[in-house]
Amino acid sequence: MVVNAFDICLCLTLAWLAWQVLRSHDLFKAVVLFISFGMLMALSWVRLQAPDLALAEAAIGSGLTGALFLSALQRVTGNKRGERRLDRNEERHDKRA
Amino acid sequence: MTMLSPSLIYGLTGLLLFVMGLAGLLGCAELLRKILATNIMASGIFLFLITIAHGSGTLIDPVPQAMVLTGIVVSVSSTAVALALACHVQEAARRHDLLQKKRGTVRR
Amino acid sequence: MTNPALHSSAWLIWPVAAPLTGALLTFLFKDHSRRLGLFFAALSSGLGTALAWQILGHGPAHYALGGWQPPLGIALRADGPAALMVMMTAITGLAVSIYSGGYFQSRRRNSKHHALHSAQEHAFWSLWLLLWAALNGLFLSNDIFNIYVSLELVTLSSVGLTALSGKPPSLVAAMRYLLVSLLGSLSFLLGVGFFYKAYGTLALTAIINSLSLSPPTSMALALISIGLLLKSALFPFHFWLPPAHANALTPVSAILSGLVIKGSWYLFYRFWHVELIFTAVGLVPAILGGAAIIWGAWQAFAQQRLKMLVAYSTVAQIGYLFVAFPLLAETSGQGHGALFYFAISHSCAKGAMFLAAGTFFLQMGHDRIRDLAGVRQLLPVSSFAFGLAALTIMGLPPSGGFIAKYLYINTAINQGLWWLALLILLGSGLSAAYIFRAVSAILSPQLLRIRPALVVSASMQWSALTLALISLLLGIIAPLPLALLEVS
Amino acid sequence: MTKGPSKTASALKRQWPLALLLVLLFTALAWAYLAPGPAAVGLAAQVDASLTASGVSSRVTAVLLNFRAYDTLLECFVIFLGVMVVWSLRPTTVTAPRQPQAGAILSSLERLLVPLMVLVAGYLLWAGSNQAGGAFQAGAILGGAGVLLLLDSSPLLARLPKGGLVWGICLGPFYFLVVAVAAMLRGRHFLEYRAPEATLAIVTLEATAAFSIGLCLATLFAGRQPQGKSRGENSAHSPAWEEDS
Repeated sequence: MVVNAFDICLCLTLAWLAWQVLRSHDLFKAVVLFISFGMLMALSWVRLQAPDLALAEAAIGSGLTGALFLSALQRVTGNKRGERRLDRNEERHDKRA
Repeated sequence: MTMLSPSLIYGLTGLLLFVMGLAGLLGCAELLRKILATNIMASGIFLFLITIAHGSGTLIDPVPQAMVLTGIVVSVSSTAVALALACHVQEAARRHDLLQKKRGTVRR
Repeated sequence: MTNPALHSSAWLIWPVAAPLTGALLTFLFKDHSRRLGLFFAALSSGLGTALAWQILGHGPAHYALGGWQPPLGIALRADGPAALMVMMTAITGLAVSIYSGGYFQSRRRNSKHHALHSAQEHAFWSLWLLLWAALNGLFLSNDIFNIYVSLELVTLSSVGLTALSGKPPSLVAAMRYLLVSLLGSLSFLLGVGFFYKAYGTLALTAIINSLSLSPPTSMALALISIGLLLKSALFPFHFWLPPAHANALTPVSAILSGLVIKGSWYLFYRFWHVELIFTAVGLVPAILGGAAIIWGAWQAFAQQRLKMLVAYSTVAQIGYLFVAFPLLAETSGQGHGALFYFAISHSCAKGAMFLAAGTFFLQMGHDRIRDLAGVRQLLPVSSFAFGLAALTIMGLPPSGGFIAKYLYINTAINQGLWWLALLILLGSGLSAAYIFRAVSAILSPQLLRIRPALVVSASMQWSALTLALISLLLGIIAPLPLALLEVS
Repeated sequence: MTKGPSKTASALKRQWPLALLLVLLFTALAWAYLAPGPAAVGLAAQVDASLTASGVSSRVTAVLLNFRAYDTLLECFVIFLGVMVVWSLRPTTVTAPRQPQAGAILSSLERLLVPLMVLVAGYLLWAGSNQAGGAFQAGAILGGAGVLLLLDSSPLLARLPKGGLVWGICLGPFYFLVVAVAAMLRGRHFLEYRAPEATLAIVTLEATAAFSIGLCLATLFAGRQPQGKSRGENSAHSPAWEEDS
């Protein structure tokens, strides 16, 4: 096997995606980028003749891990929203008092 | 650059991802981001291990591949634990803040 | 195997398999988790002791799992040090288990949150048994990837145990512990990859025997060492330990300080037990260890809470575990003896100390050192246990700690490492200072103003005392453990 | 590969000592990777030589479930442990069971997808013995099906008895232990099985492991122990940590 443009592109995209995951301001965006990162990782493993692993990575490493992150994110931000509501209620309460 | 084989490039990418994940783990403040960073580190290591399977011979070595499969499951398990714990930590912090706030208003 | 002295023995798998089964069963049968937990703790302890006895009688053993010899398969391997570690886990583990039985019962009796305490106890038993299995697996495994999997088991179960109390400080500590530990595991795994690339095998003894320092193998060793140092909380990496150990439930603190730390330390020992490395960077762990001794003692002295004091004392004692690495370089066996003697007596003494401190906490509702004065009248057995354990931590005769420090200083002087001997003396003085602060409060003759009813059970007091007595006894029966250590 | 370090440096402007350290680390790693050292041939040839005795023709499956089955045994316990830890974290809060908006699209998608996913999982399991696929992939697909059901708050999972869930989670590791110890009772080593009966052992091991892994993954996604009626009672006690040690 020789290196072709595809390999190099894939590697660069992987590194770029990882970078975006770490620095994007929005956590939701980071998680979505992470899922696509996992998919590309699976693609590179197909390229390295490891289809078993590509399947596992796509299903577990990218899919399920991504789902876990999304649900955790929802729980955290959902709470933030709840907190805001609680604060507002408290304020109202204070004013009335 | 004919001496470069694909496995070499992917191996280096794996190491790079490891270091980038480390940067995220040490440099980012949010817990969720730190956990994402450990996942990126793990992916980098897995990529590195898979390139080892190509090694020197023509045969592909199944042992590193089995290691990666095991590693993926271990990693998803620890990610799930970390995420659950992070949610609890943030909830605890929120409750603490609320408590402080309440105390503050009472004092006022 | 290449070494004809090794014999194959099925005893090696049982200290792992028995607690694993116990973890599953306690998880399944929620209503009987205490009885099942105690039964499997006793069983695992007995099997660990049997293994040590076997090794002492018949020499080192190995066991090819699935009948596949390495490098294709995974083998377990037990020599003297490994058997000693399994034995240490058996003793401390059994005492902590007996303590936990009474601990959860007392807590439930004195609280209105029955459901909550039952849930905690249920989770405790299955996590603890799984941790026990993973530790035994760690001590006995001879395959570096398998060690990685066992390390992850140890990490996740210790994190679960740390977070069990549910208090915000312990949750935060557990989170930090998990992140540090994950970093350590990943570093270890990358090192495993480098080793496999270089040697084409995962068998630890094969790798160590053919080790030669080249860029890839040095990198592997560095990655593995850093990973293990992170997990053992040696000085610059110690920041996560005190909050995690001090805020956990009492039996958990004893387990973390007494046993879990020793797991990664033991692995470090196995990787570094090569003369080659000492010539290159042998002094690095010793210097870090020296810093840990002084920093940990200093911090322990400044603490206001008893459990925090004991936790910082662990930071200092981890220093002793690493400071002796230069001693392993030349001499025949005294350096090893010192190192392992310190490990086992620290495990018993620190376990006893945490158990006693937790008893005070449960009885008094706090662990502020200042306000503990007079506790002796209420809890004479636990106070006595704390005092006895303190003897070992300070290294006074006739305790196990004294033997360890005597061996340390003796070996250091024989090798002309005067600074090391002085460092160990200085460390002993510092530990005497902070221990004295705690002991003088606990054993003070001051009378309690109010005498609350006793809420702790007898099993909690006596298990701590037994463990403290064992740490003392280690000073008297020194030849036996040292003989076991010689088996290799 | 000059791109990597410079990227690391550019993005961590405020933390340049850390960036510098990491650039150095990457250089060291790359150097160790490229530098000459002992290079081994790996275990491919040995795996091939023992493949017929392992009972399966897929090399990765042979390594995972026969040569290095002990790793896989422990790994089943790792994922079981994950569930245990997540369940042991006390619900300290009154907020937040997710409120899934079960749309019509999701429902019909689910009706279509879930049986399909179960079928695919079965196929992967069956294919695993001689080509790509195996217990983990099948388990992951099953877990995905479980996640879909959870997203829709399908009554299927709610109706599942809690005891059944606990037994299902334990089934995989438990069966693994049983197979391992059964081999010892027949005078062999722990986890020792050889062709021809190895095939049966491996297939049943994979099936139970896939089932439990799928269940564990779905449970991890759900995030907390299904508590039925006792839940209200537990969350009412949330500040209990304030009183005890």
